[in-house]
Amino acid sequence: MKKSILLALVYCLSVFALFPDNAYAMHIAEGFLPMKWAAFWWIVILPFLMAGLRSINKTVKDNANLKMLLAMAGAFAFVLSALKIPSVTGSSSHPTGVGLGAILFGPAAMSVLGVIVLIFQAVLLAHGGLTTLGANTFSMAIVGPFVSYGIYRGLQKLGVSRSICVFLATALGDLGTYITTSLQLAFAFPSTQGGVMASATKFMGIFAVTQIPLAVSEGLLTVLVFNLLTKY
Amino acid sequence: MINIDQYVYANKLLTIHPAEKSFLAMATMVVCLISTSIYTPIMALTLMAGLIIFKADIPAKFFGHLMLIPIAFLVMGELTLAISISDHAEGFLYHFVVGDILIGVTATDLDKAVLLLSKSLGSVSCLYFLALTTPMLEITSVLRKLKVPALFLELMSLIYRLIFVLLDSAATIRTSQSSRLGYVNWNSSFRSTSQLFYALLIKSFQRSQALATALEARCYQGDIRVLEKEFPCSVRNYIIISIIEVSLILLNFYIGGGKLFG
Amino acid sequence: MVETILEAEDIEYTYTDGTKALRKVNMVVRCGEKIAVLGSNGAGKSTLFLHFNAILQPERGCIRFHGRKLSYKKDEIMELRRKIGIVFQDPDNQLFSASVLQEVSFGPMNLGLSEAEVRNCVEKALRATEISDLIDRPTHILSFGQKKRVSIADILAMEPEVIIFDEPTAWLDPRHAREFMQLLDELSQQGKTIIISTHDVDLAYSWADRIFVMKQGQVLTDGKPEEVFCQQEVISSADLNRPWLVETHDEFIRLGLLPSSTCLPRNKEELYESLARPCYNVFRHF
Amino acid sequence: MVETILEAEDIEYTYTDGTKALRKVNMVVRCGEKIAVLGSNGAGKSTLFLHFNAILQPERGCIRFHGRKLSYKKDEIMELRRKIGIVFQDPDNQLFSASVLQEVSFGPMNLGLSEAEVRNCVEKALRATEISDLIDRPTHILSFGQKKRVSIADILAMEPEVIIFDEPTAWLDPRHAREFMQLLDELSQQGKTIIISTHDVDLAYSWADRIFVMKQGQVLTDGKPEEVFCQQEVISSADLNRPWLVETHDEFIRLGLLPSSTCLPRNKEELYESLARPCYNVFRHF
Repeated sequence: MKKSILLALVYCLSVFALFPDNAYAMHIAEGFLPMKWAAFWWIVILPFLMAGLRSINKTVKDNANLKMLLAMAGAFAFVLSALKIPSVTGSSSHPTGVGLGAILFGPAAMSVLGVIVLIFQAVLLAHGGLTTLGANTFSMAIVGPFVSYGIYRGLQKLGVSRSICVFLATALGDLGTYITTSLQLAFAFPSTQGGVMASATKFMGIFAVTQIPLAVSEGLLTVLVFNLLTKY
Repeated sequence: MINIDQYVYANKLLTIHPAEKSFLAMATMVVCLISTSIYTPIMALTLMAGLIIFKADIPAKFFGHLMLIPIAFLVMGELTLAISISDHAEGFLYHFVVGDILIGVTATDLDKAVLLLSKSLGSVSCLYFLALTTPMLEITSVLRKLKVPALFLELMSLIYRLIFVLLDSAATIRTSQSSRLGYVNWNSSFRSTSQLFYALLIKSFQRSQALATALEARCYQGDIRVLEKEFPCSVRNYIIISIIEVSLILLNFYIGGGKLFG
Repeated sequence: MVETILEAEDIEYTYTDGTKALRKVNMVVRCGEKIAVLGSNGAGKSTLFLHFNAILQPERGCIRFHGRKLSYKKDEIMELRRKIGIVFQDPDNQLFSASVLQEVSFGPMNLGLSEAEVRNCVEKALRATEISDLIDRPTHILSFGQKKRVSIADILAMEPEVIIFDEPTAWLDPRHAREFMQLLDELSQQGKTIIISTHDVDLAYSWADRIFVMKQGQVLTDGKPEEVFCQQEVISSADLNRPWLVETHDEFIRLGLLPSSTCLPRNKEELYESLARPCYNVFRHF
Repeated sequence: MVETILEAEDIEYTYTDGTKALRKVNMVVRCGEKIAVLGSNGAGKSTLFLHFNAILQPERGCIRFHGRKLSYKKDEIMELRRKIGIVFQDPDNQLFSASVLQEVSFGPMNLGLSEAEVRNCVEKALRATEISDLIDRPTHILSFGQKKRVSIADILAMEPEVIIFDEPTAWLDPRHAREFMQLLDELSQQGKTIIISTHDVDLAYSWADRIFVMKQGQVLTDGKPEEVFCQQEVISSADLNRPWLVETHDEFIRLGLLPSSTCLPRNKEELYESLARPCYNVFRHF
């Protein structure tokens, strides 16, 4: 047992040493998904995109203000993800901006803005990819925002204090994204022994090291930003 | 932050039609994905590296640096795929024992992992070819030809412009914070970062209002319609690209598997 | 008498936060004039300009264009915005597009011209601002001075009759400011009516045909530069200085170096010339 | 001889995009001096300032503070940033906090002072900049002039020895610019060393003890204002104008209104006084 704890420890340390940009590690790299799964996730996100575009189209018709505001929100999300945040583990990582965006702009708009941001991350920052865009969009721009938004609204109705609402919405949104990514990988690469579930456990275990601290940091940070926003 | 954008406007393939470059990148990417042999993706990687370094004149060092970026994800993903846990040693190529379970690799898993690694690196090089030779704006013009909805493309080009405005703001705010000792320890970093986000958000909002006013002042009527740059179209290039793709596919068929461990 | 092109009549405007930005502002702009609107930050200059372009609608009072009172119907607004262009203060708040070609073509495209005509307009505007070589550049890698020029080309491409510049020389260094003023003179010679807002009194004094002084949403005075800057109390109550030419000139009169009847000089050459006139230059004969 | 407080020795710096921003820049700043760095946009002024604050590290050459060469160790950087404050050009980009109190307390908080001490620093800084009444206001609704003052209070609150102002009067209207210059003089009287960058030659000429002229990352010349502005070719090659005081003075000598031996005047009062001296003022006796 001691040996396995030691092993886990060595693994954790090596992950921190090797991957300073650990939030980006959640973007499935270009070419990593087999053709059929890449295509599958593209097809899954299309209806969300269509619905998102339709809802945006309705609101921005003849209103330059709203269109600019949406574009600014997209740019903001990108810039946020390009900045480093201090992580609770002492190192630093990149926020996803999913929670903040979803609470401020709603999950429908985030799905469209999310795809655009992910395209830019692939083309400008070399994170993620085009064939894996469908899968990444599903986890980061659909599941993440819907989880965040749902939790935020749900907890608010229950009368939970705003700080806790924001913290849980952001942190669980991040965790939702990370679990989805692990499942996507597990579906594409089921273990020879144990199948999808075994594979999913492996992926979740391995990503947990970077993603749980990030979720906590981003949650705390978003609470601070929200406090400033509501105070002034 | 690594900025690919900094290189794209100086690359020597800037004058080639964006549709031709996109076709080459995407077709090669698909060939990599469907390939069953490691040689096809390796050929694709070599081809793309050659085009990027020698034709587009991107510094080899920068390209090398870019190729390292997905390594973080790939190593984690590959390890997870290659390593399996079992309670009996059967089928393992290498293994070691922790408590009463076995951790190790099987030959088939290892082969799968190596193939996946080559496919992924091959496709990544195609992505970089596109990103390093074709400015974002021209990629949108290709998407327009592919009938992507206009609203989506409008948002894309607005966001692209605004990203740089906001990055500028973020950089100046950060400098101002550091000059007042903003990032000296964990506590101050955390406080500084939250204030940076807040300030960016407020500024984004104000800027979006100002830009909207400027748009209206120039007869904005609901759509953003603009002229696009025109490129000479070359049939020859399409033929060359098609030949490349067909030979990559043939390579896959004739050389075949390339299993190293199985 | 030259035709009046643009007119603000008793306009009042209050922002949603309750700030009274304009109080009974009257302004008459004649065809081909060079007008400077002076006033400190927050005097209401920008708010007034947004009225001229129908971005804001006055609460009371009205705007007339070519003598016709604005009714704020859609067609009329489009016509007005085409004929009256505003170059905003900060180019980063005006340039929305990723490339110069796209940016400058936005206005003409909205006018419903054919692609060839739009391209023609864009090329002409870029030539006039001397940035034809930037046509394929992305906006974000331009220098501040270049962005400023693109923001002017934006407006020129729509071939407006009146061009309004909000604080055009702020942040420009002396050389770029000088080049910019040359561009303004060229535009004026082509018959455009030009309105600028500034707090650079020296610039306004030498350049403008007519000056309006604004303070807290009101026009304190207007008239020819010489007339306006004689009113020392008005100038200082608007938190402005007197141009150094005017001040030096007055000082010369006080010291007896110039007779008190001398006209105010419009530029430094005129000032030195008036001193050099034989009858006053006693030292020349020493 | 007054002690040297800050020194740049042969520093060179290239930005990641390949722009050579500084080429062998030398600059010596002595305790209590008022220094103006002149140059057009892109001359390297701001890049130099970021070196003085250890935000940037020179590729070659070194920075000395109180005679000690910087080693860029963490403690030393903290000490340096505390002692040398930079007020950035655009307050919109310097202010990032939600309220004035939070904004001004940012620096002192990072110094690890107790809450009472921080509050004390903040109140002193707000009093010095005359904005004590704004303490609880949110920053984004302030006027431009107020924001500028807050950005100065930001730095004063850390009680630095040297304060660097990047383009301090850009966008300020004449009254605010005047008030700002008064504030500078007060700070200087309290013993602070002050460095400003500007392209306003008139301001630099009347205010500074010493002037550096920069162009394309190099220092072209430095010296007392009178000395620097005599070098007409250097001034114009740096895309600057000559101050109107110098120009008028030279013109007077050319016209024979002043003997060529007259010292250059430092302000307009001196200029007028020199003209009013009895032996030259012939008209008084008419």
